[in-house]
Amino acid sequence: MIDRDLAARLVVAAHRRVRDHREELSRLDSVAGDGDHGVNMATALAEAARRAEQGDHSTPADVMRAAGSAFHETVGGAAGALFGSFFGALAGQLSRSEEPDARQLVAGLEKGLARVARVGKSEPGHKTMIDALAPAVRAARESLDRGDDLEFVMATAARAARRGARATAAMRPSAGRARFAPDHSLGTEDPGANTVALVLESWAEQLSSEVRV
Amino acid sequence: MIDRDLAARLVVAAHRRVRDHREELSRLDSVAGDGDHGVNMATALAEAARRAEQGDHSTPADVMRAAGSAFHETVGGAAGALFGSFFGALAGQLSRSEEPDARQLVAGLEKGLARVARVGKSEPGHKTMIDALAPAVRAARESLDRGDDLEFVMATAARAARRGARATAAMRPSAGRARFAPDHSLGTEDPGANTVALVLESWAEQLSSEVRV
Amino acid sequence: MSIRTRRFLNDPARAVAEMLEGYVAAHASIISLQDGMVVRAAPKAEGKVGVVIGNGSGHEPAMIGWVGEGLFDVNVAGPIFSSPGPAAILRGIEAADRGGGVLLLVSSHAGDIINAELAIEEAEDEGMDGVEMVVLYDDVASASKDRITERRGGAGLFYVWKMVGAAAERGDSLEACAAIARKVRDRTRSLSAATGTVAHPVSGQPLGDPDDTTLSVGMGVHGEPGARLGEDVAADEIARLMIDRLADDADLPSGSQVGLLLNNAGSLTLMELSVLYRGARAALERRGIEAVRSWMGPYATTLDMAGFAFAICHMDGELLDLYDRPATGAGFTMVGRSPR
Amino acid sequence: MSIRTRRFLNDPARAVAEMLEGYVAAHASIISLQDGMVVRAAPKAEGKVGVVIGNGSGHEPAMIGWVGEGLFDVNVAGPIFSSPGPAAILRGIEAADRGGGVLLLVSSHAGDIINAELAIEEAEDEGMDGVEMVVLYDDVASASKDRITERRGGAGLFYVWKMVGAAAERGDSLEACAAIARKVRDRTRSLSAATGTVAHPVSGQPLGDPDDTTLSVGMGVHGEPGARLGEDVAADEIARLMIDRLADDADLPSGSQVGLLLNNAGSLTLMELSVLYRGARAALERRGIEAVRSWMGPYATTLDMAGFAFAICHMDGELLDLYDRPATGAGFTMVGRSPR
Ligand SMILES: Nc1ncnc2c1ncn2[C@@H]1O[C@H](COP(=O)(O)OP(=O)(O)O)[C@@H](O)[C@H]1O
Ligand SMILES: Nc1ncnc2c1ncn2[C@@H]1O[C@H](COP(=O)(O)OP(=O)(O)O)[C@@H](O)[C@H]1O
Ligand SMILES: [Mg+2]
Ligand SMILES: [Mg+2]
Ligand SMILES: [Mg+2]
Ligand SMILES: [Mg+2]
Repeated sequence: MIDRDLAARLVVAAHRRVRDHREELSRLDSVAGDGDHGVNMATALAEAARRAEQGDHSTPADVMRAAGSAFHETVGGAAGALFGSFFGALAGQLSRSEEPDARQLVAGLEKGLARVARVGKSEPGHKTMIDALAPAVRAARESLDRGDDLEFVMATAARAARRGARATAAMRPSAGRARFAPDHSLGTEDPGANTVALVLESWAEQLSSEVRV
Repeated sequence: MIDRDLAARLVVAAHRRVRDHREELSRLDSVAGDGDHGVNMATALAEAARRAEQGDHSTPADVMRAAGSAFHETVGGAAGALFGSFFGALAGQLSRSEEPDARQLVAGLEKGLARVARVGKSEPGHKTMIDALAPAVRAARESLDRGDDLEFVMATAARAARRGARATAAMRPSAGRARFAPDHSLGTEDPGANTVALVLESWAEQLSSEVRV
Repeated sequence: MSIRTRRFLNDPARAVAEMLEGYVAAHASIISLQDGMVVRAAPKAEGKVGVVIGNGSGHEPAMIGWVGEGLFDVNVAGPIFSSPGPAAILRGIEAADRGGGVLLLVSSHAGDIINAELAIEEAEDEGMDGVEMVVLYDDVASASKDRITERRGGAGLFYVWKMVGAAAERGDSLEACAAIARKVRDRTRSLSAATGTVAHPVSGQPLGDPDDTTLSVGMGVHGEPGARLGEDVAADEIARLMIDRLADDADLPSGSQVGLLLNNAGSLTLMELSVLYRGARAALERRGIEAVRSWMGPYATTLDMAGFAFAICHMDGELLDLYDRPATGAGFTMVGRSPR
Repeated sequence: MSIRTRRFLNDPARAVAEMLEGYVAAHASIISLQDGMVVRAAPKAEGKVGVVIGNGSGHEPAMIGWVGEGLFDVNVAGPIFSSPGPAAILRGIEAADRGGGVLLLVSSHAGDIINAELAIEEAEDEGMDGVEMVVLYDDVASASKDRITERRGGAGLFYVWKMVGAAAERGDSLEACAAIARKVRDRTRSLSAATGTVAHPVSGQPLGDPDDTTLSVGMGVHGEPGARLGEDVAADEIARLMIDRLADDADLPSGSQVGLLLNNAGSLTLMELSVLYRGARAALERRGIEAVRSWMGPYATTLDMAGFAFAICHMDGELLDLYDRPATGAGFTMVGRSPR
């Protein structure tokens, strides 16, 4: 079960993780982009975590919706809009049940992926966050269908996201700023895909630590 | 005797010498000034040499007057004006005789020094070209009064100019741009004083080579 | 060569907010701050089309300097190099609404487009009508001509800003303003060049390789890398190469009249700009193209990038009229109208 | 940090000449070239005082951008960082002569003064009367107040240029124009700051130590070194420190009205300028001094120096009137008149 407080802890965990990798994310973005991805993501997630911790939300959907708004209100940029839309779509799905479980979460991830692809008009292989998010969502669905629990589903998703992010190094970009200098980013992973991996990894770890406690 | 052609050769020799030390003169000027002294002097002397070599002057005074104009017409800056005035005053003195000799030349150097001091409103010890020119002119006068010949007089003047230029390293500037940052130039010789030394050295060498031939 | 990381700021994270305060204070007769946005000190007359742009910061005077009579009504400045989010753009649209509809001009960059689209969706959800957006591009280096809509926005878009601003001020309808935006866009081309790079003021991250002093042509407005040219190319040659590429791409016949923009991306000296401008004029003349209007200076900067862009806008009577209409912006001035 | 040596030029030795050609071509409705000098496209009316300045190049838009109606009649641009010689200045004086006398404004630097004096001697030798020169200074860092006439000229002199230009255009006599020059000079103070240095385009020589990134206060306009401040001083603190020094030196009582100029020495971003401006306004307010007019941007640059200068001019009714009179220069614009 994902309650309001767990949702808040997930947002806080995502913020910590991304903040700790801020420099690395900006550096990845500087190779063929404009060097701000780490700053953008850390700024938005700091605000998302602040709102999550204030705790005046009554449902996990509210927490995720507030996180989405934090992205849309604080940073902008391509990834700001897309992550904001991702959290917004996730929240929409979670709001369909009082106490969402792994099933709702996976459905929410699917909604999030679909929203990102629609808003960003991008597909797998374009060297974007989609290349981490799509395999992660697919892996989560398969894990869920195999009957795995929330913790295991998320761990599976996180591993797939990380593999997906790594695989972007070999891609030539066809979306985002990087596409204008496709050769420059060969050999370098996509920053947005890395953020996806970091967020899902932080969620997997948070869930596993909760189980252990 | 200094005839028209010798005067021209002196101007050409001065140009070659200064041109070969252009970078060093600019570097000296960059420590507390604006880094252009070598460029200024080489540019003006290139034009002076061009005019001298054209050879449509009938007297040595004409050659030196043309050199002064070259300074005034091509570069400006503090040193451009002062060297221009120096050559102008020298020319004025030389024009008093048909075939000027060491006596006229030394009187011309004295006139030049006086003009530079008047125009620049500067005195010995201010860390300027005066600190090479004044001792050089004094040494030339003493040498002449001892009965030395033109070649010897000029060699004496050149040595005194060089000693004067070296001594500027220990001075704090109170004229020119450098005076606004007096400590910065401590330990560095004054660029204009160096140009004076280079010019007189080139003249001494030119005269000695002429005698040898 | 290397780059400057020591900047004259207080807390870099507050730099954009403090910049807006300072800039507006210095130009209070033209602009003021409203809810974090730069708006005209004297709003446009009721019933006219409001013109809005949201963009990342770090490109000043773009676009904070182009808010005013005959230009933008509202500029929403985002973080450095990042488009503002949909919430802020929506506020900008609301602030610019004088009852005649609102035109959102968007320079084609993934973030700018996505955020603008989301903002317009939200505006529709709130029941606002008459909000249009036009996506603009001009940079010939960013995609081939057969995929022209995939090109990104560059310094040439100042022609669009100026002419749409003039049309809206004159009282043209939303539809007419949008049509002018598209027309100017389609007649404008730009190309940039730079040497070295800049550092992001907040992340401190240099964009690209800070030790690379090769001249690149076709950089993005955020310092995204371009193609390399040799080390020691003369200004005249660079100018000719770039102008030829622009004129070829625009299929400009001999006898065409163009506006010529030479944009300073940051730290170029006016000496270099003037020498490059001279080279560009010669290159245009060689093709029989006449530069009837010129702009030279910092329009869209990339912090203190040592670079520049050329843009040409193929003029006609309608565009010249719009170009020449008066306008007032803190960073905009109509001097040197005709280069003749 | 290091400096940019790769410049977008052709032959550096021809850079000044080519710059003049390009700049004038881009602004042909305002200025033209005559005998290597920048002159007004439309000469001043007969009988009025001609205003001339000769200065080294590398400071653009100073002064090529300040030739035009209500500003200078003639600018004689010398080599980079070097005043033109007396012959060129004399030609400038002759070109500016409209029968009402000629005022030569001289920024106090050894070379500028010496060459101007020689030019005036030559003008006298040629039988010209009515040629006056006023030597101007404003830089508080260059000499103590009891030796104020030994100070050098800085960015504050733009107040003199503007107001004398307006007086001459209005038809004031040579004597009256010279009196205004002295009055504005005596009410103006400036102070500069920079980090790093620049390289001379022709000699390639960096001025001072290129690896020194310490902030210096009190640099000369040619990059002559100043006094060092700490490494990491916030913009607000730098602005306060500098404004206090200026206001103290000028003995400005609370309630004074000033013009505030924030000059970009080259490659500062408008973001930094705006943040510094904000700090300066706060510092003035703390002393009860009101900035009634503001200029912010590149006035006198030092190539691409990463630095700036503050200047304040103590206004009164007469000066405000002259300041507000219209003027047209390719690098001058009257926007944002009042910061209120
Ligand atoms: N159209 C798109 N679809 C999906 N993801 C995108 C798209 N454009 C950009 N991205 C993602 O955004 C990341 C860059 O984000 P960021 O640097 O924060 O924004 P910006 O590019 O506006 O500076 C890229 O690494 C990529 O993963
Ligand atoms: N008032 C002066 N009197 C004598 N010599 C001076 C004076 N001012 C400057 N100089 C000389 O000029 C030299 C600098 O010349 P230069 O660099 O060519 O001119 P600028 O200072 O105008 O750039 C100094 O080294 C000094 O010798
Ligand atoms: Mg980015
Ligand atoms: Mg010098
Ligand atoms: Mg960005
Ligand atoms: Mg000089």
